[in-house]
Amino acid sequence: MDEILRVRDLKTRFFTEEGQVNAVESVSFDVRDGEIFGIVGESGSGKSVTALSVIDLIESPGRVTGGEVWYRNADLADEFREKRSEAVDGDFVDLRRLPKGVRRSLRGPSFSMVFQDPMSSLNPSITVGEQIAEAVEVQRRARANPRSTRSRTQGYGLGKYLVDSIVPGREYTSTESKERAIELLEQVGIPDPEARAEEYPHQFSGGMLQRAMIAQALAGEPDILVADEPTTALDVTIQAQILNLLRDLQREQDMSIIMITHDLGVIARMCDRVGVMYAGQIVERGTLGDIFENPVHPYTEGLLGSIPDLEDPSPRLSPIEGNVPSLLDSEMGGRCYFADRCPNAMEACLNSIPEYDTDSGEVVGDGANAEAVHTARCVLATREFDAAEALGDDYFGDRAEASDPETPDDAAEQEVVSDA
Amino acid sequence: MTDDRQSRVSRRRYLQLAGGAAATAALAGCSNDSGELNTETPAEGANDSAGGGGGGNDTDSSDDQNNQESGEFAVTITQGQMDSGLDPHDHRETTTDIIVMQMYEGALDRDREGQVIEGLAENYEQAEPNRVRLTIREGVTFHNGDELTPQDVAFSINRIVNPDVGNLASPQSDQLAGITEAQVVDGERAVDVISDGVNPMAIGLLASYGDVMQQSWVESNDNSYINSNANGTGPFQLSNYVQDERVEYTKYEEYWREPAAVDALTITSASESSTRVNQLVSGETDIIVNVPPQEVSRINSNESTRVEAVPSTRIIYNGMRYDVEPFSNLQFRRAMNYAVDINTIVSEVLSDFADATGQPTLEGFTGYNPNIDPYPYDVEQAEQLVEESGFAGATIELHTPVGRYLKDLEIAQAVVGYINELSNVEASVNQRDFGALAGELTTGNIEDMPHWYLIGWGNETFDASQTLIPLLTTDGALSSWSNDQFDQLVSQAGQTANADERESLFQEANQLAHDQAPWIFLNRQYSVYGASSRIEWQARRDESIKAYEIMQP
Amino acid sequence: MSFARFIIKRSLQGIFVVWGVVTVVFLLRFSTPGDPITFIAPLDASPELRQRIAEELGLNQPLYVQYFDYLTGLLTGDMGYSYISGTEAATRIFARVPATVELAVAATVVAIVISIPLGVISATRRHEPADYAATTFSLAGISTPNFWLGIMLVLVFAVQLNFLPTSRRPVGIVQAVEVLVLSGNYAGIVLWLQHITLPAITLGTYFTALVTRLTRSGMLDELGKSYVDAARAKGLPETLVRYKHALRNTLIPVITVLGLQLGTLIGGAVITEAVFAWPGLGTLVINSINTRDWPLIQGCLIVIGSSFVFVNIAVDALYAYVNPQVVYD
Amino acid sequence: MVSPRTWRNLRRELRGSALAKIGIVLVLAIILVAVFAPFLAPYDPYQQDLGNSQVPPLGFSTTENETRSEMVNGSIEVVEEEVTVNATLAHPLGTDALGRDMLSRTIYGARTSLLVGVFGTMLAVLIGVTVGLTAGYYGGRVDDGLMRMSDIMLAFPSLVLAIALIGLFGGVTIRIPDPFVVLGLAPEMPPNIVLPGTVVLVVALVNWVWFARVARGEALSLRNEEYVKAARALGASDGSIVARHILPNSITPILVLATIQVAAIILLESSLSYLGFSGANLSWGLDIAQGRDYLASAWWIASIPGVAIVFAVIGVNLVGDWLRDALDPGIEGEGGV
Repeated sequence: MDEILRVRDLKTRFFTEEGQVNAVESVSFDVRDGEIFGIVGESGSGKSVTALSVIDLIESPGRVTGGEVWYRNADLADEFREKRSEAVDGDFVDLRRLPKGVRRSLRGPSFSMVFQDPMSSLNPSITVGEQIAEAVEVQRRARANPRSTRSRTQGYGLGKYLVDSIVPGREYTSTESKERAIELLEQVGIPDPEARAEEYPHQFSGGMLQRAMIAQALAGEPDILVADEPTTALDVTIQAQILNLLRDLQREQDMSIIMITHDLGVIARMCDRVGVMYAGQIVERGTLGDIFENPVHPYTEGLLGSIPDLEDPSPRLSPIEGNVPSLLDSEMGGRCYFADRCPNAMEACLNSIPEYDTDSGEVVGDGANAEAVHTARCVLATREFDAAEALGDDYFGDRAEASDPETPDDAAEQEVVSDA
Repeated sequence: MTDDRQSRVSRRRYLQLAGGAAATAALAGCSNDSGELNTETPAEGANDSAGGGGGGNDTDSSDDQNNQESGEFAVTITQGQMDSGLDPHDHRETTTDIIVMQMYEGALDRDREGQVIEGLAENYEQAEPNRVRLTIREGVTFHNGDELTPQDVAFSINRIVNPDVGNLASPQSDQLAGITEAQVVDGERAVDVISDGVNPMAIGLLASYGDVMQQSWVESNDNSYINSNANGTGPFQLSNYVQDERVEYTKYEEYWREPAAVDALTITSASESSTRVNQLVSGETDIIVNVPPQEVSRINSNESTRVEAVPSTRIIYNGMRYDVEPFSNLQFRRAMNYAVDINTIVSEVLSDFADATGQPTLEGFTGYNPNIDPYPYDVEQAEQLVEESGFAGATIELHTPVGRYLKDLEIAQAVVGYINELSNVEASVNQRDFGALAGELTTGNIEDMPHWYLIGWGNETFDASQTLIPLLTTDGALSSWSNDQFDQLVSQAGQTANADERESLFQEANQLAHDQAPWIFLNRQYSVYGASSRIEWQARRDESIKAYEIMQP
Repeated sequence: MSFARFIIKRSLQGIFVVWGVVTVVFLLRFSTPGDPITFIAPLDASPELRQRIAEELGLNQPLYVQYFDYLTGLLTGDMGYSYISGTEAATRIFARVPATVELAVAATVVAIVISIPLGVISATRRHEPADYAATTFSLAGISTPNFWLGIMLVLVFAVQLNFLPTSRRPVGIVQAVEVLVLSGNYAGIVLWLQHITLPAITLGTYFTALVTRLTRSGMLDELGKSYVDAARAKGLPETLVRYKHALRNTLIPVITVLGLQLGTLIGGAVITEAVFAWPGLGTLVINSINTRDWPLIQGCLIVIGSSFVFVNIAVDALYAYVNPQVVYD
Repeated sequence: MVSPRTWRNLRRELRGSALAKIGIVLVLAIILVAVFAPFLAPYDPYQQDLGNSQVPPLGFSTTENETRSEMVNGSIEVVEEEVTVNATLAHPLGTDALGRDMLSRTIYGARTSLLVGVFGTMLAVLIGVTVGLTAGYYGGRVDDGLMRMSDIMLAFPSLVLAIALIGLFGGVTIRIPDPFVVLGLAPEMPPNIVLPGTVVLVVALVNWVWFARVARGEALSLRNEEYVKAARALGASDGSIVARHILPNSITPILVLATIQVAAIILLESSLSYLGFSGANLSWGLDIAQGRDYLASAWWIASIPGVAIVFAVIGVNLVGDWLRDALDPGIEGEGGV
């Protein structure tokens, strides 16, 4: 299978009043055709920001500050081969080097997204059908124009909107789009789609709404669907239905899905390959088997330890102690960010840790060993734990206390910030 | 030409357009009482203002030329307020009076200096001490074309003095005090006006009040109609009445004297003095009333406008209640007069557009005492008198209306400022709503009055009695003083038919009032007008504006 | 509950409130110290004259008789006769309504046209100079007394620059348009514009500032919600994301606040009219209070109170229209 | 009553917001100016000097034509002379039409605004919270009645209602001896602080509704809380439940609203003074009204007090924003002027 997306060294920063927050710190991963790639991590680990960065939805005060997002699209590559040779590599284009308008025009037909909370991800004051029809309309208009002019026609002006709102019979969405929207609703399993299309989001149940959300995301027949915690806000019974729906659709349409979740159960059920995120970094990635059977990073192990085992419920859940760090640039040292919570922290962990191929123990860098399947940002990928080098239990505790006299109150604040 | 000029030119044109349209309609004999703006624009006017408004390249002079060509002499007067209805017998304020007096006249009238002259009566005489005979002019017509009869004159006077006549309790009844009725003299074109007892004032009163209305017109219309329409004998007839906004008149061609020089007259209002000045300076209006001193230089420095000032019949004073401490004390009252530097107030606050007074009666009035000077400014004397009075350390509060009289609040603040300079009295100002203050002053019960208040009094009869009786006698409607000797002097004067004797009694009363200091004597207000050089006109002492007197230079 | 029933119910409540307003105003009149006669009669009027005037105006009737007379009169549109001028109060009052409506509408239009784009720009360019300028303007705007603003505008534009007239309303928009249509003469419109500009800015500034603030904070809230990300993710152009999606939800609470602020608008109109000698209800109400012309005071307060009540019902209806989540209760 | 958490929020919000800091500085400055007016004002604000009227502020010396009238042969002529009026350090903000020092008047004006703002708000809180808690706590018919009453109150624009009430009842002023003068610390200054009593009463009467609504909302939501039910089950009286459980929990939104209302009331007071309805002798609004007549010749008389109002209200509004952001009581809108 070929990659459809290669993300390299992606960096996203938020510039808040408290200081710079490194929400995504040098993240690299690939997504292949027709696979489901999972990103898993605690809340605040930067998974959602990673997804949003890929499809260029980061808003001020945040900004993608570095890295490359290579997307395989032959048409696009041809178009820019002359104009921006540096942004083209074979069939791949680096989205980060394309004009903003082009990137925007890719949303829908190339990338699409399903959000965590369907209730808040649909506009409460516009009918569900209309919202889906909008998504259809965007694609219809895009297809009607050659790509070179697409970015311009995307600028659907305020004046036009006002005219459309005032003049009867003129709307942004056409009848065809509305009909297509109803088809989509049917496709995602919503009964009586014609009637439901006229309803507002608050008239839908959570599960139905998430289906509608998926219908909307599918409107553009995207190559890559980003599903950001698509089931978190739903009842357990509904969760399975939605996941099944996603999988069925993925197979039908042969698209790739980036599945973002904090729930290893979802990962286990859905994904082909997995990246584990912690503090803005992918600390370990590999196939489902690599991660579940053979975790290297103590954080991955910790995560796995925190899922209840259905077959053996007796062992106590062992959640990882401590909190996700603030990600404030000023407080991030050049060390393994997990060291302060890591049971196996050693002196070596106080240095900045690169990504290692777990098989060879070699550093995976730009180009070098890029095809490595199972990697981890952990010294344990290269060596065994050595109790002699272990850091004392209170090593970080003291430091944290000393550097921040206002604890514990301020911890709460930092959490808020890191959620940005 | 600057931008603002152009805009004003077009504005002026527009008003002419509107006025012209109304005038056309009125001349054509159809009433135009519904619309404020006649939309059937005369062709000439439309061309005219399309040029002025659109191109903005017209100038003032061409505007004037157009005026000349069309031959119409249109004048606008802007006062502080509009009328309270057009019934000439149902109001008392000068603002309404000015609006009404263009259309209605009395049997007698006054010239600019206040002298009594003939009006609708071609002759008048004091036939007996209690009877005045008016001989009614012939050939006078009302605006509806009917002839004036002596019955109309008698009816009008009776409508004022007798609430059972003409369906009205006229607020002017007190103005014709003493007059009980008017009778048509059988077989003669004359009316006898009867008073209860000796009434040396009757002629003077009739010269100021008693507009003549047509009996049949009054009797066939209701009050609401009479208040919004007019049918007089005056030099102007009503062409358009927009309540609270403007009154428009046209010249009455059948007037018994020469028709007026002014062809079309508009009276409108602006309560802010600065607004009136702006309107005058920009040529939107021709006469404005009550120009405050600080605006005088703007008018004077403008080429096409001038200031017209004249001493008015209005006196501003501070009443002090004789029945409450510390004002019950003569020394204290006199001290207050010594404490206030009225000359500086007149020169600095009023820029000399006022005269200092020392007695209740104004210079030029019957009964004025030329030997009385205003109290001198003497702080030491004042402090000493306060000490002698035994009221050292008194705290007093001056109640004053705001915006009712020229610089009323500033005068009150200045008075209080001076009194505060005394080491042994503390004074402050209480700004009052005029209505509320007037209410307290007029309940007829001295207990309701504030202890110390600023008020103004206009007396258009040019006679001491109409000041001294209501303001200073024990039973006076607004009196806060009581002095037997004074009451006696005034009532004696009222009984006297001999003019010299009457005058000297009033002079004596004025001297007494000066010495007893029931008031802090302040200033005589000037009437200060702004006038455009388009018109020839002189201000009158009695605060009225007669458009009939306006000429084209 | 259906929309129609909702409107009927609110209207009935509104009528009840208007009745309350009428009663409160009536009671106010009779609890006020100072006999109205003293304001009607001349300063030196005799007691007999006062008595006659009282009889003429029906002021010697018992209170409840006057109250029911007034209520029944009101149902037929009769508000009595002005004490001062003897003319019909209703005629006087309704003659003033166009001027006030004109001013209020002009101010509202100014406010909406400026504030909503300003609020959106401010929110979408957060921490940029445009945002700081808009924030400063709106802070100053809600903190400036409008009479003072009016005076300063007069000082600058009329007194110093001699650019616009200081006051008055020589022509109403209806007449100006009438003349334009019938004679093609647009001098009237120009004149109207010249005279309404400063009053409309004076009255509109507070609302411009307020709505800018509300729009900005509302937009910031809305733009942070995930449906905005979702709209972007499906490729919707940014203008549609902002104006169709985010602004729509921002305006829902803004409409409610504006309805509640209608009283402020009318109060502002009163003082603006006073500053610019604008012949509307505000100047009428102030003059009537100064002269204790009770039929006019009552009439004005009732007209103002009723318009407040019914405009709020209209706002509720509009709210229900734009907000599908509203439950009619 | 104010929990440590609240303090923390306040501190954090303040740290992050320059505007909040500006607001606090402005408000503190105005409070200090108002309190220590007798020491800060160079002159007695009432002290006139007719010979020194309309002196411009520093940097604005003017030459103008001064006119006066003279009687010549029985008729009045207007005489004009050119006069240069120099700004002087003695009156840094100039003088008004009666030669009173603008700086002193502006300083003393802060007292009137602040007194009316604070006392008016306190009275409005008292009335509004009493009505609102009663309505919300008892609910049912009491609630309906009180809320209809507040609907009726709301139907009167507050300025119109205030004008009506003051115009009709007249302006009563209360004199409070100035403690500094009584103690002999500032003997030259006016001995009394004049509080426009009617205005305080009236602004409270027209503004209590907003507090009633907020207090009612709080009481409605709190009365069904478990601990309130528990207290009731234990036989606590209604009064003590309201006082001990409901009132303390309503404090935050009321405090925020009160701050915003102080700004609204300062504006309302200045409007009333401008229209001449307040009865105060010394108020920014009044000085603006008096200065309006002199716009053409002495612009500063109307301008300077207006700037003072704007700064005061901006200050209070910023503090209000700060409190709202920090305490987030979920009040919508601005309360209304």
